[in-house]
Amino acid sequence: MPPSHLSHWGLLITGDPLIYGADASIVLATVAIIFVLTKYKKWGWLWREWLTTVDHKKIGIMYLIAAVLMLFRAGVDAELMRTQLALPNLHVLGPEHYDQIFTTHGTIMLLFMAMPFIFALMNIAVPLQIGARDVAFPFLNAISFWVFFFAAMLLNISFVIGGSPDAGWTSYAPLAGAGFDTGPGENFYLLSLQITGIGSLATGINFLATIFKMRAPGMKLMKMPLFTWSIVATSILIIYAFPALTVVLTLLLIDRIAGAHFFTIAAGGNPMMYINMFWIWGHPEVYILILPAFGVFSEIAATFSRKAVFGYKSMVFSLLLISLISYFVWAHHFFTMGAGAGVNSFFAVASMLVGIPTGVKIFNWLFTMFHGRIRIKMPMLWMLAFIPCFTMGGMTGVMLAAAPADYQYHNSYFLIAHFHQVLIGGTLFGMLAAMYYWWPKMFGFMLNEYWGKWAFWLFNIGFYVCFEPQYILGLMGMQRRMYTYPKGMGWTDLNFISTIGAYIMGIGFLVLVWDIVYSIKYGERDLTGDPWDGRTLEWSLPSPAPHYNFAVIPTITHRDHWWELKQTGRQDELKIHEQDIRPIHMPKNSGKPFLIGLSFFVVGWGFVFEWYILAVLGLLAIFVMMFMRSAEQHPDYHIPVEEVVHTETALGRL
Amino acid sequence: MSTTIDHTGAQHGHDSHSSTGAFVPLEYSDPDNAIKIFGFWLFLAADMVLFACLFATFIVLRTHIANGPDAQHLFDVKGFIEETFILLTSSFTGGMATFFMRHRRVKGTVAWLTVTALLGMAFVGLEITEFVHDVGIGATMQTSAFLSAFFTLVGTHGLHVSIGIAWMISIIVQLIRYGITPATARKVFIVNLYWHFLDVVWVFIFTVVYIMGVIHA
Amino acid sequence: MRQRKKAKRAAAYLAVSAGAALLLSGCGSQYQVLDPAGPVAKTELHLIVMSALLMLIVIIPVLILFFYILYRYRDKPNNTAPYEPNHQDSKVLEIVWWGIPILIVAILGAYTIKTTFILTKPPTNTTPITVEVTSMDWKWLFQYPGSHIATVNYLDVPVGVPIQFVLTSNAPMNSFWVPRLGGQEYTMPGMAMRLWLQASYPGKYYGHGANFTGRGFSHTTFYVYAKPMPQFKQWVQSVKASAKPLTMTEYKKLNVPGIVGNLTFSSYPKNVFYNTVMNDGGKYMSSTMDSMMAIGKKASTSNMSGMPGMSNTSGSSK
Amino acid sequence: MMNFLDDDTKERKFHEENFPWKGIIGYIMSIVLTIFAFWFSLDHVSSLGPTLFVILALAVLQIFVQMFMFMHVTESDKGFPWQTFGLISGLIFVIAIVALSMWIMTFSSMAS
Ligand code: HEA
Ligand code: HEA
Ligand code: CUA
Ligand SMILES: [Cu+2]
Repeated sequence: MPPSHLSHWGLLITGDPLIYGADASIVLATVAIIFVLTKYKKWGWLWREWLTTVDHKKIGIMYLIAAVLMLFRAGVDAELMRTQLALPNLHVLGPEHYDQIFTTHGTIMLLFMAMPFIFALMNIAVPLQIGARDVAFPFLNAISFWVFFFAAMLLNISFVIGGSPDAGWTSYAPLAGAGFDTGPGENFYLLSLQITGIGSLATGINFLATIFKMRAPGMKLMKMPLFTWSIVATSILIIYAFPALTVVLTLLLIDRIAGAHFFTIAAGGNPMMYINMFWIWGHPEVYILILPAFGVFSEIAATFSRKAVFGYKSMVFSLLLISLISYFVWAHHFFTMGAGAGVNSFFAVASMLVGIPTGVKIFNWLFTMFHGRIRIKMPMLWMLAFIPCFTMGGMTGVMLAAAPADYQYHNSYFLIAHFHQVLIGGTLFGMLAAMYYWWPKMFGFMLNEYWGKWAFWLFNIGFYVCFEPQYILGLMGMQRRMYTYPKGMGWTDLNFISTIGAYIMGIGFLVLVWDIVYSIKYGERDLTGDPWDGRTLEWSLPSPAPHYNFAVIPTITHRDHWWELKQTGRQDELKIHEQDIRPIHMPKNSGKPFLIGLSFFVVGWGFVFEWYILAVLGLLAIFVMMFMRSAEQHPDYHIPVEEVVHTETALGRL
Repeated sequence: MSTTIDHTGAQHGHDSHSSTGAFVPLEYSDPDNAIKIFGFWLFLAADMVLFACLFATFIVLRTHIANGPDAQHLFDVKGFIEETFILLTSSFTGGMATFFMRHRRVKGTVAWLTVTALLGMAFVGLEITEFVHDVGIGATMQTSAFLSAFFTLVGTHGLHVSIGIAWMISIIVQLIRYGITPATARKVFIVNLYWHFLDVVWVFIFTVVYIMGVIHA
Repeated sequence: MRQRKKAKRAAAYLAVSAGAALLLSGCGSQYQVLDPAGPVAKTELHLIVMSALLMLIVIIPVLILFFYILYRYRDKPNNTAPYEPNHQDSKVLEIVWWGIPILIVAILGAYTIKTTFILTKPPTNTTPITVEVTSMDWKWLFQYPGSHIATVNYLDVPVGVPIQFVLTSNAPMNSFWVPRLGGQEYTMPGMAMRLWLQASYPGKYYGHGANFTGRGFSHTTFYVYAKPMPQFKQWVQSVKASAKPLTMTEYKKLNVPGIVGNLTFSSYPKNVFYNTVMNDGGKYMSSTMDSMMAIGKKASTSNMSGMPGMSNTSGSSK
Repeated sequence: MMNFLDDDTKERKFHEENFPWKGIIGYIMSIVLTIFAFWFSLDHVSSLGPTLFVILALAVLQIFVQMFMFMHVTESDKGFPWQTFGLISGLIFVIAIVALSMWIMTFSSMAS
């Protein structure tokens, strides 16, 4: 019989302690930030050094901070879900809330946690690795960041104003169409994804242009570090996948606010086309999330085994092969749509094929360690945890790819377990490994190993406790996206265990945050610029690198150039001589990217609540700023030789 | 271009463009420019996928006419033939603008760009007329899935063309003010890349949407 | 050293016994997917087991290699293992780890394709019965075109007879899943999808919507009662005799989003299933037309062939 | 293949034209192809299947006309003109999207 809470339909978001809590914490945090900035007179600093920066390293740091904050936000969602599911028939969350929370959990984790985390690493490492002074389009890079940032704000604010989206991160029509989902919640999803998608696309273009056109002399493609190669593959996927997201979101938005019939049930609309097009983007998207992690692991495995990467060429080839094949597998997300045995067979086999190049990478990493000398520092520890975890997750992926078997796993907790195992064991472990690895390069000090290990073990053990039981739950017939479940299905024990695991992970995350806080205070300084005995160019620079990166652009002769020089005692080749220094051409800071991001927020807001005048004003503001930018005659300046000399002398490099 | 300056985007070969004495077009003369042109090509690749998705949607929905008109009854053959020749011609005039730009002839460049923009306006005008007519007979986006897809695909192309026109005008203004410099040369080149690309998209629109629409319902 | 070995042995013992316990208890009916009650689920379980074994062939060596390398090549002061910082290529090894996975994928792929095609056909040759399934917000309507009765949130089926489910939705898409009988298939508005299932033993089987449909989704449970043919026929007779009919008004009431218990009806409005499919876009889907026709032709006891519009639309598919 | 990947230091030559031959030829070609497509389809020269094939082939030819005659697709300041790689891979994906979507959406129903 209908539980009472199913009878009311309003989208009022009052009367709920959760929301009040969120309201209060938002207000408190805002007040606190304003207070601190004012008290210490930091507004000017904030604007000059951060909000207007076009420096890839600072943009990277801002992405990183945003990603960690979003990990927390979506992690709290996860803890809430697991609390609700700990026991049968609980009512910590009603269905309305639960639906909103798994939607925001999935959406934020993928688009506002994992993506910015990846962009953080790209920004921080790629220009340094290829010997460039910045990315190809620094101004555009800043726009990408602010567009992402304000899109994230737009989605997060929905929790307290207007209501969160509640149709899943996949947001299938017609459930998410105007016919079944009224109110602004779903609009928040559509607009925030649309806006951040624009930023992601620009980032993909930016980095591909950077890598193809701005490498230091001598760095042929086959001499590039593997992380940079992984960003080539990722950028290609971004460029070809994100337009599909743009289209599918636009069409659904047109359906919702203009009454068109792309995906409605009426007037010939075809909801299956939504599913199809969503996954044209959605599947490549999950490889966009994993490939940078693969790149990171290649760097770390080599560095901490003191050995060149095994099978460099086949590492490169497999990256490119994965991005190619990943475009031909999307229908494996809807094998059960019944598109025909031929279709299912094609996409099943294509999906399995991805396992081959991925496996090659796994074996190459193992053989990078083979005959090496493995130092287990924090980055390596995360790398080591990745191998078994991701391999298992990939294996269950291949099991899902067997189409008729998927009829039994689809939308069950088996699937939930698969994708958390690859997303956490692959992407998140990779991002955390990279954070530990490049942290000294970003900030000039190391993260503490003692607390790092605690965070690591808690997070890892928590992971297995949380997600392995979910495979079995799936085989026991438990579906995803149920806000509660009945007694007597045999699901109780495993759910309870899973919840305990989630809590352990939560504690692990808190320890990780503590590690950062502790290290800011007590962290060991990195004075050499090369704390890990690194192999690639970024480690030849001081930590943190000066804002122009390289006073003199080096000429590259080897793969792992820096390691090679160290091995042969030729570090001096990278030493800077005063007579080589020239004025350096750099882009100026600009407030426009921030304002453009803000305008996008206004546009988004206007569409969410269908206040079109506001939306049009926002769009106009964007066009005006773009036009002003195009008319700007001197968006850049030169750093005079004296200043470079001065900086380099202070760093002790002259 | 001073060779004593290290450019952000110019670590390699920044002073080599004239070393062999070979012809290098102005828009490529500065390495930063070459990067921007490459970046724009990448944007076009992405835009291509965007249109592919719209085409796929249209093809899937083209027979879903609900209670509205079908393609055969809606499309005006004469109208889209006109539109086609106007746009093809504008692609040619855009190409001429690039040619004159490469010969550093400001007046010619401006003139050809102006003709191109005018042809573009004529195209958009015809398209708006067509849409207004359709809406007048009750064939709107809300009528059927077929019409939703039709207006969105063709409208997206039209929007691209309109943005191209505004962009061209701003470049014409800059050409008049600053003459042909590496920066304006690059802008002329890029806007024409965009323009030719839209021409290709239109070729597919008239083939897949219009011709296929009128030859079989 | 010795201590560590002991600990390892203990761990190994634990792992093995845990695995064994799982496998043994895995035959309990709680592990629904692993405990098939019909030929379709059995075929799928075969593929599942086969794929799991193939994956084990890979994962075990990977894990062994991983722990061995980690142990052997640690950076310890007096580690005697060889150290070759430039050991970075091996044709033979590369061929091995491109080759073996290709082989495994070939085997699994072939088996997958075979199974995919097998499952499009009825599991056995016995004359099938047809059940038309409509997912609504948030309930399941089952219609028996053969006997013209209808049920909500539960259904009875005969044992040993293939059942042709014809699936549609007149609300957001859902997915029809009875794990012990076989895998799921989406129920979509404007579509008539077909799914073959069959129960081998009498019993009560859990079924649930598997695709999220909004607030009431967690309550889209239904049960399948499989009984021997005579009892099934008896049940049909008693429904026909004692239940009330499903009127159009009643049907519209069912359509209102909400949750209801089990319901039984002795008849239902003519063509309501067909009209639901067609009005929601089915008229554009040539395959839907085909499958509606096929139901008319194949299902022995169907009343579909007499439907208005069937004969003149079926030819238009291209 | 690996050599081709590494060919990014060689200076490329651009072709300088004194008369816009390419543009004019390109324009004529595009007009001719279009007229041919209109005539072939609108005058019902052939039956439906071949017509579709012919007009699609003509449209593909038009891509090449624009690419080579107007867009200078092979030009690059140095090394390999990577945009051609971008366009070719893009075309693969475009064809994949359109063709596979059509295949999926025709729903050759699962059961028989
Ligand atoms: C980082 C993200 C990530 C990654 C890397 C993967 C990797 C893979 N995924 Fe996963 N997947 C997701 C994220 C990811 N997935 C998400 C988020 C969903 C669900 C979305 C939703 O519905 O909400 C999903 C869903 C999903 C489905 C849909 C299931 C369903 O909805 O019913 C399928 C089906 O085929 C699938 C398959 C695969 C395969 C074959 C791989 C392969 O790439 C794995 C390759 C790796 C290996 C195979 C291991 C290493 C290989 C060897 C050691 C060599 C030997 C290998 C062989 C012999 C094969 N995934
Ligand atoms: C990178 C992506 C990513 C990551 C890292 C995670 C991390 C986690 N996920 Fe998530 N998940 C998804 C992506 C991800 N997930 C996606 C895409 C979906 C599908 C959504 C959909 O269906 O639409 C999903 C769905 C999903 C479900 C299924 C919901 C359902 O279908 O009903 C569950 C249930 O257990 C779950 C759990 C968890 C847990 C416990 C974590 C843990 O790893 C989280 C660890 C915790 C933290 C990092 C923060 C810790 C916070 C605190 C310490 C604060 C303490 C506060 C309290 C205890 C209240 N996730
Ligand atoms: Cu499902 Cu058409
Ligand atoms: Cu996928």
